[in-house]
Amino acid sequence: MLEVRALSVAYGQHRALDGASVRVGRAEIVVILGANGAGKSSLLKAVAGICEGRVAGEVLLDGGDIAGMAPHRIVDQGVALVPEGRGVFGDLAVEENLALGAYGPRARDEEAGNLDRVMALFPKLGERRRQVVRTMSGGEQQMVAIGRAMMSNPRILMLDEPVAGMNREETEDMARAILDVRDEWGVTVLLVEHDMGMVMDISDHVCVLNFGRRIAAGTPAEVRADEEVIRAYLGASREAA
Amino acid sequence: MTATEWRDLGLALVVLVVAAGLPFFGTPYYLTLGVTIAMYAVLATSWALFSGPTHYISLATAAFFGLGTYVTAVGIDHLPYWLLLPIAGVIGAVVAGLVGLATLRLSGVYFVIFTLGLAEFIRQVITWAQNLMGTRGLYVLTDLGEREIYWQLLGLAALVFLGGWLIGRSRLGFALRIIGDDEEVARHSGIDTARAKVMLFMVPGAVASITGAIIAPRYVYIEPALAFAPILSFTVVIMALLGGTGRLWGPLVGVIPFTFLTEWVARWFPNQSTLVMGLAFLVIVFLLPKGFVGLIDGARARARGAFA
Amino acid sequence: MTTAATVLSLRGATRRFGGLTAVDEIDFDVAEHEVMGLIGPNGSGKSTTLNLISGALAPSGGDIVLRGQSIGGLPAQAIARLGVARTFQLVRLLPSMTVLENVKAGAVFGHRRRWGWDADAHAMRMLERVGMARAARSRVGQLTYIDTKRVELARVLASDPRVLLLDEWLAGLNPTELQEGIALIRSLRDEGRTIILVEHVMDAIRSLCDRCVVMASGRKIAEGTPDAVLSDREVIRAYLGDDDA
Amino acid sequence: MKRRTLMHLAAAAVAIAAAAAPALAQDALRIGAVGPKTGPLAGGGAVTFWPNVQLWAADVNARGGINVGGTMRPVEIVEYDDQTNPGETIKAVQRLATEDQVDFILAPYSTGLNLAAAPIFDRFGYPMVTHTATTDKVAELSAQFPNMFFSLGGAQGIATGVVEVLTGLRDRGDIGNRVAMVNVADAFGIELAGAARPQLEAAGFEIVYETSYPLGTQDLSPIMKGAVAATPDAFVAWSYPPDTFALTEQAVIENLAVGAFFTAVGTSFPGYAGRFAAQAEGVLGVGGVHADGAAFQEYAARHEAVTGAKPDFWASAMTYSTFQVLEQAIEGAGTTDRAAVAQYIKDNAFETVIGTLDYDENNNNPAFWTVGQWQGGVFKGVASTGREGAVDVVVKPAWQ
Amino acid sequence: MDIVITGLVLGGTYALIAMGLNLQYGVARIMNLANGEILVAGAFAAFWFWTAAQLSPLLTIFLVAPVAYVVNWLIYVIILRPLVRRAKSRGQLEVDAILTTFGLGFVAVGLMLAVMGGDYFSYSYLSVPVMLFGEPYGLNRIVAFLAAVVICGALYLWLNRSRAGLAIRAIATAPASARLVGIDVPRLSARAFALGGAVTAVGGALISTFLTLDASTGVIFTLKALVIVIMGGVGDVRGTIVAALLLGLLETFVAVLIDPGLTLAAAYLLFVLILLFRPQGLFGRRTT
Repeated sequence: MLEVRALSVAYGQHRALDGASVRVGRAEIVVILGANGAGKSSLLKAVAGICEGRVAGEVLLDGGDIAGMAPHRIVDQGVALVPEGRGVFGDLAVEENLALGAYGPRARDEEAGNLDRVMALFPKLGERRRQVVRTMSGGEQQMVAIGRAMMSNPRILMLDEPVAGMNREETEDMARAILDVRDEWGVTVLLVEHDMGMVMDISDHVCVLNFGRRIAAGTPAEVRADEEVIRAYLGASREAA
Repeated sequence: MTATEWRDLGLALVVLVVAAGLPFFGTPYYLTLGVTIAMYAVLATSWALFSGPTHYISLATAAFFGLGTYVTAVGIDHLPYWLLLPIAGVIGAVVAGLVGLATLRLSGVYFVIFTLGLAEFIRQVITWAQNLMGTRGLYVLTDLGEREIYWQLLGLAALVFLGGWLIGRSRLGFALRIIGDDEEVARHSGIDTARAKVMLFMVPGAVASITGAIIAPRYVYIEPALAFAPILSFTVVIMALLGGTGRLWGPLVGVIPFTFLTEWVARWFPNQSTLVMGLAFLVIVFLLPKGFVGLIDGARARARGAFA
Repeated sequence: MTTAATVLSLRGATRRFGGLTAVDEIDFDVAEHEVMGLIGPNGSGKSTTLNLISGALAPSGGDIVLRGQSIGGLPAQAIARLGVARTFQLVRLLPSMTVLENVKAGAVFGHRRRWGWDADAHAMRMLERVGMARAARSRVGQLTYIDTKRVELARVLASDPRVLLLDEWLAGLNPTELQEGIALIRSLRDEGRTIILVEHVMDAIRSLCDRCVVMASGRKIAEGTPDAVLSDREVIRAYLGDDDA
Repeated sequence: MKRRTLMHLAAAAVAIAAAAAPALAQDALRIGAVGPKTGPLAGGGAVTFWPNVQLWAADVNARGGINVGGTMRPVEIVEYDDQTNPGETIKAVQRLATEDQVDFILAPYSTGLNLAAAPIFDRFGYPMVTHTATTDKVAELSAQFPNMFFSLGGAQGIATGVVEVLTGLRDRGDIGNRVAMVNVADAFGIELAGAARPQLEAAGFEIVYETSYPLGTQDLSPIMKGAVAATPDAFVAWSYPPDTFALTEQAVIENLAVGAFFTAVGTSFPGYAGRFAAQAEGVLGVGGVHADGAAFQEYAARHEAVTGAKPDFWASAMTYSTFQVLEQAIEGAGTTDRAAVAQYIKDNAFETVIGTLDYDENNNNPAFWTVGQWQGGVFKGVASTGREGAVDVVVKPAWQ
Repeated sequence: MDIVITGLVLGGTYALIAMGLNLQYGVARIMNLANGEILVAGAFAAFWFWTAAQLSPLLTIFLVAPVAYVVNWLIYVIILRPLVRRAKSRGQLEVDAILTTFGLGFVAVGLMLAVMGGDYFSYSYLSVPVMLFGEPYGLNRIVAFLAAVVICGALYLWLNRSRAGLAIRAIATAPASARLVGIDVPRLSARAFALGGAVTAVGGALISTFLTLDASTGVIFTLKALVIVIMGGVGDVRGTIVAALLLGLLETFVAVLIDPGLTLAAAYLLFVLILLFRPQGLFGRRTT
């Protein structure tokens, strides 16, 4: 349903992304892997229309090109991004953050229903509706961010390192929530992640970027066995574990 | 010193000598414009010495300028005039140092408004103190005419340029360029950014104060509303930004055309001067976002490109 | 090298941001002439640890000692003058200056302070050292990505640091550049510099580091030679997830 | 109001057209005028200064011009805005002198701006007949700038006038001797409060409340409450127009019960009566004119006809009078030689809309109005230092 | 007691002066130095309608508000939006906004001078005493205070209860994130700027009932508004209200109990002290 074709992003002299292509099917969880600076975040930002650099290439959502649209229109096409650093409204309360998620016309009709489902997804948010988000822990803020994104009634949810800085339990909770998003809402998930454990647990499909290019793609097991991937992660001299 | 530096220094000396001769070959009207230009050149250049590298926009010029006029106004009956200028400088520097210590950690617009508030605060306190002591508007009756004031300002301008040039060659100047580019890098390179900024903030403080002290005899009558007029602070900022703060001579190329522009507007649109001035302003901001320096540098780059 | 004196030690260094503990009671020592790798998955607190050492952030608890002197909580410029110099995760050059001036910044204000001709000559030497002498007069905007990294490294070297902190210095390089980069750092290692490097490129870690500290979720989970820690079950799990999942 | 708006637009259009038009006939007498059109004093300048420049030029040209040694020369005004900034005043006067090479320059507006311009007037020998400068340093200033003339009177004279008026009311048994005095903390207010204080005390008044307030204070009700609490018999405020209006309004609201209510600059503005209407009755203010005199009434009528606005009852007529002094001196001297004209001003007396103006050995006009009072919708002079036409002061009736 | 009431009433006036600027700076990120001129223009409109048609300022504001809204919207879209687009950083935008709005202020003063001359404009409206707790107060000030309460209250409720208000607050706290939830940031910024201008102009119309103004007085109000907005914390309505009331109370306390000559000095001292100890303002948040 989402197809990124030959997407390039350049910041001045530096090419962060060099003709990368990614395909994401309906109700799939696709993970983009890659070392720091591999251009993963630039890819998500370019899809969401908020990339500061020069963007070239196509972004097709169910066949329609959304590249170059204003960010609020892309949201209304059903693309939700939870950026690195979460991008929550720290000074506003949980319920206000969630209400803002349903700001666009796409989401308004189903606001009440979506709210119930978000509360079911993250019961913790229900207990803390009035808390100011800034005062919450990182894991809780991530719940707000994802909850807010789900309020926009998206077709595809993009997450940039959703479990960065979380401990094991929080990571497991988050992985479960992401699976729920796919299974119960039927929403496609495209995420950038470093935590291999989580990636292996939840993804249907993995795409590995290195130096701005795609170096591997496949199921988690395939990718994990890929020599090039192993080299990128643990170095060349490591014998297969 | 390199050959270019000797050349620049020589050029500057020639300009200075020519400028100093203005009273002999120009009409009094041009002398008056010369005083205006010299005054704003001094203020804008010293302003840019601090604000150029640090990107802090200070609207405190009027505060220091006003302090300086009061040093002259109060001291003229008690002390020799020539002693008042250094006193004004010291007072300006000390006040600037204190203000700097307290406020340079404020960022962006907070610093802007703070300096504006500071000028108003000083003005209010002086007004109140005057009222308490029953002193009225102060008269500064001297024999100093436009010519003497012009030469003094020119001398001060020379000092500011020399100082700016020396600072530019000094460790402090180098530190400030680094701070201007990236404060984080500056700190991690071992620069005490706070101290450097406070030291540099004292320069425009002292210079504006001395300028006020020099100008006081020209105004003859000193009262807070005129001495601390906030418009001065804004004019200085605008002239400096119009010229460009990246170079030592940047503000100067803003001051000269701006002075002639205001003069032209004042002359031909006496009833619409504010309106025309405002429109000119918008045009400048839109068409010259990097000031004249940017324009000149751009032209140079293009010229180089044409040759290459 | 095990007999060499300890240059830097962290004792219970902790940093909290609001509810999140990014660095949780980290202890380790760095010996003179040692190259130590600080590794771990993203978000594990490596960069924050580096920021604590360089003074970009003040620790919320614990202490950091440089040659017997506590530097925890000192401002960055004081730490820099004591001889700890760093590169930044996203390269930070001084855009208005030439390459030479960028490097001079390190020479003038760093651990050993030079000025005038001495500083220029020293900066030039550092540029030669990283292979950038030809570009001394260029503006930094004209440089390629790897060259900006070299210039930043030269600036850091110009301050004659006792401890060099490299924050993902190899990240974002293409394969050829990567080889050049690794060679450059190896040459520094061969000079006997004390280096802490935060890195994701495991090839580099293996070939450069004497020792590694592995972090996950703000804690130290392993310490030892690169081969040893990279075979450690917990480390593998942290990087690649549970094998037996 | 509508008419004025149109007038200003028309004036603007004319000014733009004039800038493009070729210079006027060679025989016109070029007269420079510098004053604030913008900045803090623009309001005062718009009431007192600029309309009189316009009126005077219209009057002179209606007569065919100024008779200079037998030729009638019309006047052409070259006007500049000084933005209430002494630096700009200096530049503008300099420009008039050397670029426009005007024959004469009208004195600028307000004390500070006059003094800033004085050295340049002096250097070029222009006679400087000030209209809105008040100073107690007349002797020193006229020694330094021999062609500078002072018309409006000094702080001492004005303070004396106020004290005399209060003393008169007290001696008639209309008020007691409790006085509340406030001043704007600006040169004008400070100077006058300083001058009035000892005189009030010498006259046996008790100052029961005294305070100052900064220029630009947006709420004067605490001051008026303080004054009310002190139960004075007379209230004296050395104020500027915006605070004159505000103090009067507060006095009405707080129902300040005094037999004498004095506010300074702005009281004599026609807008004061326009705003306060019947409540202005009996209010004392600085200045005044011989309001019932034919000269003033005729002047006021022309002022309204030509400029569309009424003159104020103090400095307007004074401003116009100084222009008349200049005009008559040029005619009297029969030349545009500035030294001769200045000497003529020193040596002669002039008949003007405020009566005879005769400068003393210090170039000072000793006879000026000090206090006026709103009586029946007209602001009439009640005290002066030797002007004719003063009316009796009346006790302030209760606010209505 | 009368000190408190007088102080609160003055504070209400200050809230009227500063509230619009808070919206403009907090949401649209434009530090509008022409704020005072908009205020004076509103005051002038009230004066003109009163003298020409005896139309009460309380009715005039319903004419002033939409006109000011449209004018400010046009100013934003035509003049300021290109600057917002062009600015590479927040600092760059701030410098450009300062210069541009300063120029706009000049243009506004010039236009007002051309239209209405430099004369003072003052008129008497509701200048009658009302008794509160046995003390008289000017009815016009009380009315302006009540209007300030209504306007601030309405604004507060609108920002906190309505969907559009929520979006405005979202832009004020995190403009980058606002895009991600489908908020059309450029469009809403323009609206916030326009709304701010409308509030300022209405404030001007209300304060003209008791203050004497002329075409050049705008800068005084700009200064005061800047001080209040910065003191209260950018982008927070509560901060502006609290700062305005605080300032009103302080000035009145100083005037009554210490010396009226020190009111403005005390106001600036308070401002300076607040910035020293809470650089982000009373309700502001430190930005990282």
